[in-house]
Amino acid sequence: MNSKLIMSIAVSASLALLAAPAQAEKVASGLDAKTAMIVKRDFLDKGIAKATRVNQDALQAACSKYVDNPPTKLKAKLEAAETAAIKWPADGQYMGDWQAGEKLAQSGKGMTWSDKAEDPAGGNCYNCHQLSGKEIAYGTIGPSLRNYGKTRGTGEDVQRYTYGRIYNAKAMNACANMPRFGHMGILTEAQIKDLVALLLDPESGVNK
Amino acid sequence: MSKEIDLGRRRAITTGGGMGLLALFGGVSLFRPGDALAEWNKPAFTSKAMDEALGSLGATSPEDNSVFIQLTVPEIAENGAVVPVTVSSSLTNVEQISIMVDKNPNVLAAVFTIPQGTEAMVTTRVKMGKTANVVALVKADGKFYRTAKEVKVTAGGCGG
Amino acid sequence: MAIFYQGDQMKNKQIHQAFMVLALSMSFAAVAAESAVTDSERIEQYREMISDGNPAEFDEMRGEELWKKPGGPKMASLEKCNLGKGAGVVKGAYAELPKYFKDTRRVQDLESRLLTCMTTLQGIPEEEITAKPFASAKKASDISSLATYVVGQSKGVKMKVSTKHPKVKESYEIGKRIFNYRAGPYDFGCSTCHATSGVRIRMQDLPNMRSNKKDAQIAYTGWPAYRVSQGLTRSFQWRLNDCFRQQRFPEPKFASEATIALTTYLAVSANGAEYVGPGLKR
Amino acid sequence: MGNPMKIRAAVKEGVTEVKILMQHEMETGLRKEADGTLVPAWFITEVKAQYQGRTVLEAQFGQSVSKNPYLMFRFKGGSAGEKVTVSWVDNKGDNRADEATITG
Repeated sequence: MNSKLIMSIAVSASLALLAAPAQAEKVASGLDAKTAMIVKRDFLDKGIAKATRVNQDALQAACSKYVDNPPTKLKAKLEAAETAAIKWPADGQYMGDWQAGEKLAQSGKGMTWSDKAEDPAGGNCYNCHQLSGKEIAYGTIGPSLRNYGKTRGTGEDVQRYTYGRIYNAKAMNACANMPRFGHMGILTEAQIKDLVALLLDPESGVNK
Repeated sequence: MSKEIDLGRRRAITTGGGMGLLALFGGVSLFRPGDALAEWNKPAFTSKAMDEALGSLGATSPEDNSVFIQLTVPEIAENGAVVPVTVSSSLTNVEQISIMVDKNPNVLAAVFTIPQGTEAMVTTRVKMGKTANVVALVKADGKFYRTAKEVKVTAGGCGG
Repeated sequence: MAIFYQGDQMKNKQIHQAFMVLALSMSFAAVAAESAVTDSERIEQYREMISDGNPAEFDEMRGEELWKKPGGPKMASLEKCNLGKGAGVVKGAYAELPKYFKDTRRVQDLESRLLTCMTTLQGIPEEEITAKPFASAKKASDISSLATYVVGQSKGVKMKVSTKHPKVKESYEIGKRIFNYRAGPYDFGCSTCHATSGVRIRMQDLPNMRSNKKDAQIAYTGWPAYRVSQGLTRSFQWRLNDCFRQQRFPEPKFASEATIALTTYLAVSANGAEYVGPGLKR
Repeated sequence: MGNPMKIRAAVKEGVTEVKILMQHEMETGLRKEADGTLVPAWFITEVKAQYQGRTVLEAQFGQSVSKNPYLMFRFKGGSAGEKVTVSWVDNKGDNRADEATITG
């Protein structure tokens, strides 16, 4: 075998090595584009759920593209943007009525195409979290929040942190499963305060 | 079968009309006038409270007995629309098995007549509006026995 | 968003659990046993108790009649419908769907293929079928009952959906992307609930369909299913439709490319498992 | 006439086990439509199972029995090839009768 041939094999091999990932990436981005086209075409308005809901914001797009694991830098950038957008209560109060909070936590309703615009949205909390000891039908997608206030205390820093976490869970973890209840207008400021109270009030079932 | 019950059955047929039609269309019915069941126990099935239902079944003070009655129900029901219930009894001469749900709007769900030669065991499925006690009532040798078990009816799915 | 509940067919585990419960409650450690039975196990026990006598069988009967009876403007039956294994072959057809069909030049799932047959063989206008493709308490759905019949004919057949055809491969890849597609006011995607093992929503265990083969198999092969909470037999297209409703998405068009792609992704993930539907669910 | 039932009857060691699944809405009369109107009560009131002209089970149902009622029971006797007949009537006077062959 002459050296020229060896050389050319080596060159083509290294080219192939270079080309393979580039090609794969091209295919992948082609599929991403095709998926976006299909989703935009095949999802239609129904009731209050308009077709435009499939249009992603920067955060949704990044979490989808990177399958909930975006590069560190991008993740930090997304979290910073979400944090900056949190609207804190003007009155500086974070706690509402824990009993109203319990009711909200129980409800999984709101914003589906079978709900009406005027139907109040629930907090969906028990779908994913353990809260009051009395409710045995709780989900485990999120961490248990049993004794949340008891273990963390009820200081203003904890209140503020909790408010922010419910308002926009993505400010702390860009691709968290939890919806951005305040940011997306799912719950009102007063409702979020009720949920903060549910978690922190010593009288709440969460801490009993 | 008493004449009175027979008459009741005939009345139901004349007023209902459905069965007459069926006969015309050639439907096979086991519910021929001369061959009727005991009449549907309306007072018992429309009872709103346990005592009332027991009274209507002629079982005012049944003996609590979980040894001779086996009541099998799930501890938790994922959905109240279908709650499986099995009642069996080791008592001799079991004539009747009834199933009740203490917090349902109509507490009595079903009454089974067990003829000679049929095992004292039935399985069926009942609806439960919320967490409540399922009560099994067994009549053997003319005497009533009862046992109860709680079934927790939970919120299922995402509730949306 | 309890979309797919884990199967009712975990008999061995059941028996084992029942034995454990029995053994423990008979022992002197009866008090300790109380807490040894988890709520998830109690739910499994409930499912086992209702697994006998599935009303989906009535929908299978209805579907079979519809399949064999001449209907539509052309007064034709569906007995010449090609579900991928040749005209009229129903046995085992569902276990190989979705598939690429030459006549329509696209990948089709069972319901979109039934739609093709109903429109071409029977002459029923497509809009007439797609206007209300799902059963309701008031009105049964023909296409849905037909689907129940067809899937029942794959009972006991191993799932083998081939991705050899480039179009099926592409459909799978797009389906995977739709599975991970997060959008809407809640930022939900299928993956929000179905990409982690061992979690539940309320009391319902959620199968991880992204990376747990067994979960994906149990979930897929249990649908279509009779839902006791609704008293209706639900098709796979309905299953996806209601997922998207709870994801707060707009409505996916019936038998659209998006729903077929997602079905391809999920069906391929279930390959190798025996099809056991139609199932019986909460 | 009501919709057909599914009946399975199997004999084992001299005892026949019968499983019945009926098709019926079993409306309680308490459920409301979306527009608030009450859905009238409509449910099976009586069920009867017979083997060789002999009644092997009688049942009376109230509104609390689940939609598409299910029943399971056992009686002594029966052999493969013989028939078990089941019939029901509902509160509107509709009825249905079906039979099944006992399997071994």
